[in-house]
Amino acid sequence: MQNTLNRIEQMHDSSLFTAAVFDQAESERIGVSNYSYWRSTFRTFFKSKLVIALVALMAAILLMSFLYPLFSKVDPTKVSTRSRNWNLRPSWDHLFGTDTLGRDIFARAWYGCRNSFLLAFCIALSDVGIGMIAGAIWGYNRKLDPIMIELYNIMTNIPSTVYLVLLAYIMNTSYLTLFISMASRGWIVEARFFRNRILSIRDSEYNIASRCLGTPMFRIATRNIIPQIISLIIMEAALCIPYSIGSEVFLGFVGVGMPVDAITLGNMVNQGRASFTLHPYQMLLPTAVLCLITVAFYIIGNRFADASDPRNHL
Amino acid sequence: MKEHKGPLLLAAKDIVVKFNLRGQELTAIRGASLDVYEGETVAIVGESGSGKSVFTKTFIGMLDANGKVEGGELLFHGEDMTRYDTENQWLKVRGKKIAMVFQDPMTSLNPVRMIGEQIAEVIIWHFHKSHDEAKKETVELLTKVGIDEPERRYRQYPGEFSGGMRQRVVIAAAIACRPEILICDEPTTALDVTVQAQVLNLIKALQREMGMSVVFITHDLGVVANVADWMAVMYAGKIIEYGEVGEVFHQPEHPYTKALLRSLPQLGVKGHDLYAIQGTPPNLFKEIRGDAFAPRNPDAMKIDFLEEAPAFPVSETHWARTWLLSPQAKAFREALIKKEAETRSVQTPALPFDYEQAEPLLSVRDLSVHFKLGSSRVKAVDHVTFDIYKGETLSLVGESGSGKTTIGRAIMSIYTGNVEGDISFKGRKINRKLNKKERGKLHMEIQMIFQDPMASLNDRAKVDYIISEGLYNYHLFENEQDRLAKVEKMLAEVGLTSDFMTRFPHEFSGGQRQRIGIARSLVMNPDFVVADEPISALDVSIRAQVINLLNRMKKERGLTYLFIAHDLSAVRFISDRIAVIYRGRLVELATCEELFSRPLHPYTKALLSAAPYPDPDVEKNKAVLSYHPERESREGKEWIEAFPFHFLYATREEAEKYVHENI
Amino acid sequence: MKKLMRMLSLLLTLCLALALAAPALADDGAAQAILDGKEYATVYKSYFSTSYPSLNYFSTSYATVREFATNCVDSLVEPDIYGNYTGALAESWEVNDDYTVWTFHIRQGQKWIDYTGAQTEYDVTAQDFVDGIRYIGDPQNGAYSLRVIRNLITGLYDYYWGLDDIDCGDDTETKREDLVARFDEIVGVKALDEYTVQYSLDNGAPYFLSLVESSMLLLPVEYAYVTAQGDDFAVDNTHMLYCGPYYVSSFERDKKIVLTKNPYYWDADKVQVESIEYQMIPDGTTSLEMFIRGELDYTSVESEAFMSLQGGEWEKYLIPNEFSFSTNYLWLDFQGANPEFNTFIQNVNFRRALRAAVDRESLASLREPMQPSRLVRNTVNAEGAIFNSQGVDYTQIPPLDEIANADYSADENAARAYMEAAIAELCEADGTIKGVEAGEVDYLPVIKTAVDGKLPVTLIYVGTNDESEIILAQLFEAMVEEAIGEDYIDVVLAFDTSGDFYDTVGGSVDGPFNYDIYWDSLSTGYADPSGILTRITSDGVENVGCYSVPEFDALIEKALSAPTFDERLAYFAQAEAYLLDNAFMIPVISSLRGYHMTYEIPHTAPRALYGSDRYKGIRVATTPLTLDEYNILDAAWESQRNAK
Amino acid sequence: MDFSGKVRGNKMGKYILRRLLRSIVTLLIVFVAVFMLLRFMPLNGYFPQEMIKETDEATRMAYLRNLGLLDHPFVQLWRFLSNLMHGDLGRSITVYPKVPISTLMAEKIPTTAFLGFWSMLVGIVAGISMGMMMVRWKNRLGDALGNGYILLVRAVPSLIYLFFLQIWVSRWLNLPLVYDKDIPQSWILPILCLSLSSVAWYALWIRRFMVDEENQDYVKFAFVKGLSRKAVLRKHIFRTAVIPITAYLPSDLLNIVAGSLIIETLYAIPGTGGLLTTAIKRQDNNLVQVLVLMYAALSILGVFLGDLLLAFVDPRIKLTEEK
Repeated sequence: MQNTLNRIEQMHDSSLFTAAVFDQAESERIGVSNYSYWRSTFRTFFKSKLVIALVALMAAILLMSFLYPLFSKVDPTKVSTRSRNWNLRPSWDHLFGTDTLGRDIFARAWYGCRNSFLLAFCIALSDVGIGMIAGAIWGYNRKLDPIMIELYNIMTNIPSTVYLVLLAYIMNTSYLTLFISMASRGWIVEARFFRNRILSIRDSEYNIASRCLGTPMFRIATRNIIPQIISLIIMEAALCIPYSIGSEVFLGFVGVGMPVDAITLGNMVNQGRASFTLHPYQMLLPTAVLCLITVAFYIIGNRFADASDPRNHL
Repeated sequence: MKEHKGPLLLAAKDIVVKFNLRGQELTAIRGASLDVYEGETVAIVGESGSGKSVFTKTFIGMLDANGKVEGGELLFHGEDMTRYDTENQWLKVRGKKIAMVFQDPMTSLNPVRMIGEQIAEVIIWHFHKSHDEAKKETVELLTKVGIDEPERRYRQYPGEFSGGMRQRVVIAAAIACRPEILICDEPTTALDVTVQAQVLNLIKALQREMGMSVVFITHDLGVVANVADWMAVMYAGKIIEYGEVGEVFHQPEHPYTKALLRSLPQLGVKGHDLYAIQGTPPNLFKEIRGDAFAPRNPDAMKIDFLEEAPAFPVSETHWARTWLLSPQAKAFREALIKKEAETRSVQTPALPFDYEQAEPLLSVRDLSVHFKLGSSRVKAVDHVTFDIYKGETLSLVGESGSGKTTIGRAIMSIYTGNVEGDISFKGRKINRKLNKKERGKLHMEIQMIFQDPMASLNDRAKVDYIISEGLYNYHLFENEQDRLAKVEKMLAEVGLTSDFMTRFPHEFSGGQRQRIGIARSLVMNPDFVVADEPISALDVSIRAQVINLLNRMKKERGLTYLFIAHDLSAVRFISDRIAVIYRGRLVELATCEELFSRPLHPYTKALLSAAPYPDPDVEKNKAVLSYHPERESREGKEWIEAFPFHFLYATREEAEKYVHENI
Repeated sequence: MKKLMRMLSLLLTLCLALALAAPALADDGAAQAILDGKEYATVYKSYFSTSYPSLNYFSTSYATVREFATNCVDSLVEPDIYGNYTGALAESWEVNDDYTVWTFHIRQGQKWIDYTGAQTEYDVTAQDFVDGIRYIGDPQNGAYSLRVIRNLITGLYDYYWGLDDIDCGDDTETKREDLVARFDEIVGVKALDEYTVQYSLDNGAPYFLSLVESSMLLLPVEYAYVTAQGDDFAVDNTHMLYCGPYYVSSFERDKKIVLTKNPYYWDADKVQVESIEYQMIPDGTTSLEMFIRGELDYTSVESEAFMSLQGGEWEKYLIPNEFSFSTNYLWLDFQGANPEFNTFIQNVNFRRALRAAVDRESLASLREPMQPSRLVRNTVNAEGAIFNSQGVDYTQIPPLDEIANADYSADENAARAYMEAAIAELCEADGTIKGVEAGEVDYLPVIKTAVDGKLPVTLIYVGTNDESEIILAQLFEAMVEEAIGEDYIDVVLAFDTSGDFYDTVGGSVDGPFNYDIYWDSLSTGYADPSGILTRITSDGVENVGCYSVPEFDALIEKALSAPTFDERLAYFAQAEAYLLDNAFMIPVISSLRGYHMTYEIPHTAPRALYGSDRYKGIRVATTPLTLDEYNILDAAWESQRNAK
Repeated sequence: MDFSGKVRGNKMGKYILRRLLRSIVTLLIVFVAVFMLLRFMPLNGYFPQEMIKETDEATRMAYLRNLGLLDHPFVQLWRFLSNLMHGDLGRSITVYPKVPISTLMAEKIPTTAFLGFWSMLVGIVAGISMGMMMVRWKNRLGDALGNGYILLVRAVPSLIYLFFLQIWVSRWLNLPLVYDKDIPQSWILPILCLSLSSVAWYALWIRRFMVDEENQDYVKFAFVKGLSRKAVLRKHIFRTAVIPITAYLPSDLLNIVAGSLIIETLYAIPGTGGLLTTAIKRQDNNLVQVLVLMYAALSILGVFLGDLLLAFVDPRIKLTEEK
């Protein structure tokens, strides 16, 4: 032991054993952790190559489905009166072939994508938007609780088909009807989801602190609540898209979906189904596009959900 | 001088543990060593993030998935456990040879399985015994850890047990295989003081009976003083001082240990600042050069910043990693000791608050608060009456669930509809429907400081906004510049610089966050502040900072505090009067010194006796009182002034009895 | 012209078939050889595609139920395999000279049987036929498609509406029971004795037997039983009685129906197949797949599926469907709210332009891609349905033959030429339509759109929201705009999505008229043109477009009061020709759909032209029938029929 | 903490009673809303299209009047409710004219419930095993396969894969294309198809709950006790994770009578699947009423029973009720 001490003694200059200058700032310099919620979320999100590929693909499909109708000269509703132009197999002229009346399926697919996307976006927007607002009101008002829970139980437990059919039937088929019938149900699920989140935010200490400071409701919403749930909003909206596209297909099958002359992916699949044995491409190609979109958004939504959970920020 | 009781059981040598966190490497343990001898208790003391928990987790191979032991040896029965690479090897040690008890008994047990099963399964698993045998042993174990009616309790679920009882069950499960080492990871932190004392006694008794070694992890020096034979002080992933408990307490050598002991409020002098450790603990993402504590040590030497000190022996049973023990630092050290002695001797306690002249600021009359829980109504606060005088600090002390926080929140008008009774501030009733103006005025006059610095700041808002929130609400500034100036000034007052303004709360340490929280409340210039356990979530080294800050603010701004706490140590230092609350009722109210010197109510006595005191000599010989009233009855009880300004809630006979006992 | 070509091609095909079957024709034995070479099954497995409500044959609108009933409740007469009427429950019948009184002699000793096949206490008597009319005469029983019968049988109209007035509360003086009791004196149907029933008609009906064949409403019913059952009557097979060649022995709602041979049937020897099993198969592709797997004895093959089987092993089994008496036509709205169209539609040239613009073969190829010309039909009444006493097809009676054989779209420029003629009459030189101002057309709830009062003429086509209808409409739009030119006409498509097409668009003379053009069909229901033509006079119930054609009405009047059946048909032909020549309605194609595959031997069952298929005498092989076999058997049948 | 059994029973009884009352009120509201809604639909909806063409207005009115459909809605409501009290569900109007609805239900429910029950069983067994497999091999192949399956079933519209399954799998395994109650082979595909989504559902939630539980302290404590991963998974994580699932079992069980529209159409199953859809489309008020009442009652009862069951299997629930 003594030896080591001696050795150390020899090693150091005794001037080192005098008072050092104390730096207040240095002592406070914590370790600012490099953690940033959004940066970590996106890093985790984009860590997977699959997600990058899907996001790129979806961006491409989205872009294409909105640009194609603007720039293409092919009219997706152009009917041929000559039966020789009907039901053509895929070729260079018609990449996806033509349908029963000689309309170009490739063009229809893009128009269909655009319309289905628009519908799905609207539904996502309203579901999540209304759901969030309703959830907030629900979360903030205890008296509403029993009513809302009962409403939730009813709306989620009566088979959704019944509900959709009833509404779609009362109101005639159109984009608006489909939108209303789907949006009028979707919000309650979202509302409950957001209610639970908002409830925990409501009772959190920082929110109570804001109340103690007399912060008005509006600022509480914009400063305390929305920033906390924005990632949930994005995720729920992403997951809404496959759901609404799927519902569109189902309602088409039941016969209360879109007007049949509307070009949507759901309609294309349902129409193609009738001629599946003879012209499988008429169903398969739109189906492939549709599945690609639903699967991609499902994965993107779920991965984003994982990524936005701070527990996964490793 | 003290010898080890038995042979060396476990030797951890230069353990290095690294975590991969968000793509960055964090060195949680930077070469820590510890020896555990048979039949002894070694306590590891450190603040959160010091690595004490991670360190012990390596003993049973339970590091999180992103952590890895990167260096060192872990010798147990001659085997280096760091080389274990299969789960099966660990299964032979874990639970059987080395067992562990976690901090929170509420979550340590599977809520949907009978507690008996959860103990018996260990026995069945490790000793391949039949169910009946295991059950028999389990019942014995339950008896051993002090659970009545073990046969019946066997079939109950954790939900039917109180926290202390659950911790007993957890301990029973941990000792079911008669392990050689029991690691207790802050086993009493989540418990109330009175229960804590009982659980500590149980652990000590079991250790004695079974001859186990106990590794005790805690941040509470009082607990260390109570249980440990040996103590190791951990800082920034390293053990910086190790020794026999008495020696370390009486003659701490490392500046950190010293500072830690000095900063305890029990040792503070009323009316003066506590000795406070500056700054915040270091960031383990970066490489640390020299003594990790040096940046926070005002009396650091130059060498502390350059090179890490070796373990200098203080005695045979005590060493510390500080250059102060180096012969070359002899002069510096002596000067230091002299300086310390001087500062300590000049402090005389401040005069007690003068209640004869005091005018009440806030009056609470017959306050009751009830909550709906399922279909039943629970009274959290039950007819509570007290006044707070202008300029005083009234502390509200009680165990968790006693209703103390509820009172605070009721005063803040956080509840609606479930509050009965009157709360008046400056003579005006405030628990009624107020108009916007009145409410605004009230918000400016009454503010609250919250318990959890992590939860009480909105982590998606910048510090600038957080502090300005109140200013925005009532537009308390002339222009943007004025606002910034106000925020800057406030930050400076709580000891933070203005460049923190643009940062987010998660970039700060707990203590810094709590100071931001205080700044947020005080920027409104309130007259009255409800401080809801503002220090209980903070690390020991930080607490003094915050206590000093609160005291300074009180002095400078003439504030009045309602200080809510469960911990008597800080309360004594900070408060003028103390109100003890038990199950929603005030049971005793007196000035600070009066209460400590002459506690009347048995619950107060139990509370005082159970509070850990950071001195092994005191702690090891203390008797813990307990208060378990058979039946809470309010019949005949009233609010009695037993001594001047000393109130008591009891029947006349009881009061007489209590007073008699104290004379 | 085209019609001629078609006839020729048909003839050619026939010749080819005959040539193939030449050896058979030579000794008439080839057909017999095929029949002898087959093994025969005793079960016939068929399917139905829509779920049907109950088995009540009086009130059902479901073809499936009508088919069950036709085979389970015997009618007075039935067609033989050549389509000539022979006695069924009636052994014989006579009719007076002006065809207003028909008397039937009922076969004796027949009993009603129940669903187990056991005979009940109830005999089949003349009264049962009277009670059938009694049942449908009560509005509360909701008889389906009652109009023709109600307007034909003496007194039934008054009886029916008398009861309805009582039910509505319009007539509070008469008691319901009293009126019901007076049924026998009011209504012209009488049981002369236990086994003789007599129908008295308001107008002469030489076609009455075809009505007996096709209408469910002239079937008998055991009134005592019906009364006993109350609302439960015919809700399933256990709540009704049978007297036909089969009875419903098993009934799984929406799944399966089994008809079993009635052992007590008077003609039981002729019934070859022991039981007929129907399964419900809602999906079109499934029935085809099941036929191919041998799980069904019959499947219809729609055009798409037909194409997919081409070139495969199943190609040789595809047999073309024979005929359809239903005609698709375009209804024109003469009182619509669209001022542009309303101005033009009154003009015969415009109507002819539309008629010429529709390429019938293109439309037909949607249903029959191989031989679309088979479907083209220019007349309302179907060819092959009505014959005069000389055996001349009604559609070939002058002047109707000219229209029937015309090819309207032969001249590609015809449509535009007609349109230009119309424009010359109706428009100013700058293209403004005379007397029409810009405005809005309100066809809500379907569509609301603006018109500018200038060329192109806006034509609003309204269809149902059905997929095939939409395709049809889209093709229509393309054809019309192509043939007439987009500068002259603008077709706007609108689809009613309410599901109540006739309610929102207009299916009755009283309006609404929320369309300019829509697509509909009429069917020749019995062997007389009156079935359709009397309904589409200017004040006819089917004249939903509300045209006013006095010339046509006058000819119809003449036809109805014509002394002989041949003269009657001649007047009818004149009337129809007038209507169609002026294009007041535009027939387009027949409703015939595609092909079928089957195990059934052709022409073994009664040839039911107007009513449902009858299975009495049907023979089912154990192997599917090839087209070759079909052609040979068909030719043999043809020659035998001609021989008769 | 100790309550005598009597007190507990009493409290529980009160709680159940209150919940039941609330449920009945909700049921009534739903029912009346649907009832009134149906009354506002156009009258022609009561007839199929061809019938409208073939009959005149007066005939149709007479028919409707006879069925009591022209009476005031409240009269109809009262009539329905009073009949209901006598156990008379009424008769179908348009879909199955005059067929007693009770007969209809007695015919259709057994078929649907039979298939539904088996598919539920398959769903639970396969779903839970799959979920456990996924947790056991978390982030490895088993997990990836399971996730892929869940992804496909949940993201791809069911109509699409059900259609392909029917066409291809039936050909591949040589199974009958349509359901027949006498041919057991024909049950396989419908049951399989019916269970596809519930397998995914159970697997997903079991996995999610188990992964959530994995981070709980008690699981760490179980590991610290020295139990192997397999034992911890089985004895601790699964036991806890399966509890929230049980709350859905009654709903699931009751909903087996609801059937699936798509699958029943594809396989020609004479069940209840498409019944409500058809009834709504055809405005068969009586049938819709009964069905809506039934579904609403089932769903509310399901949630209610789910809560009760949960309280029964989860020792945590009772306590929060009593504290």
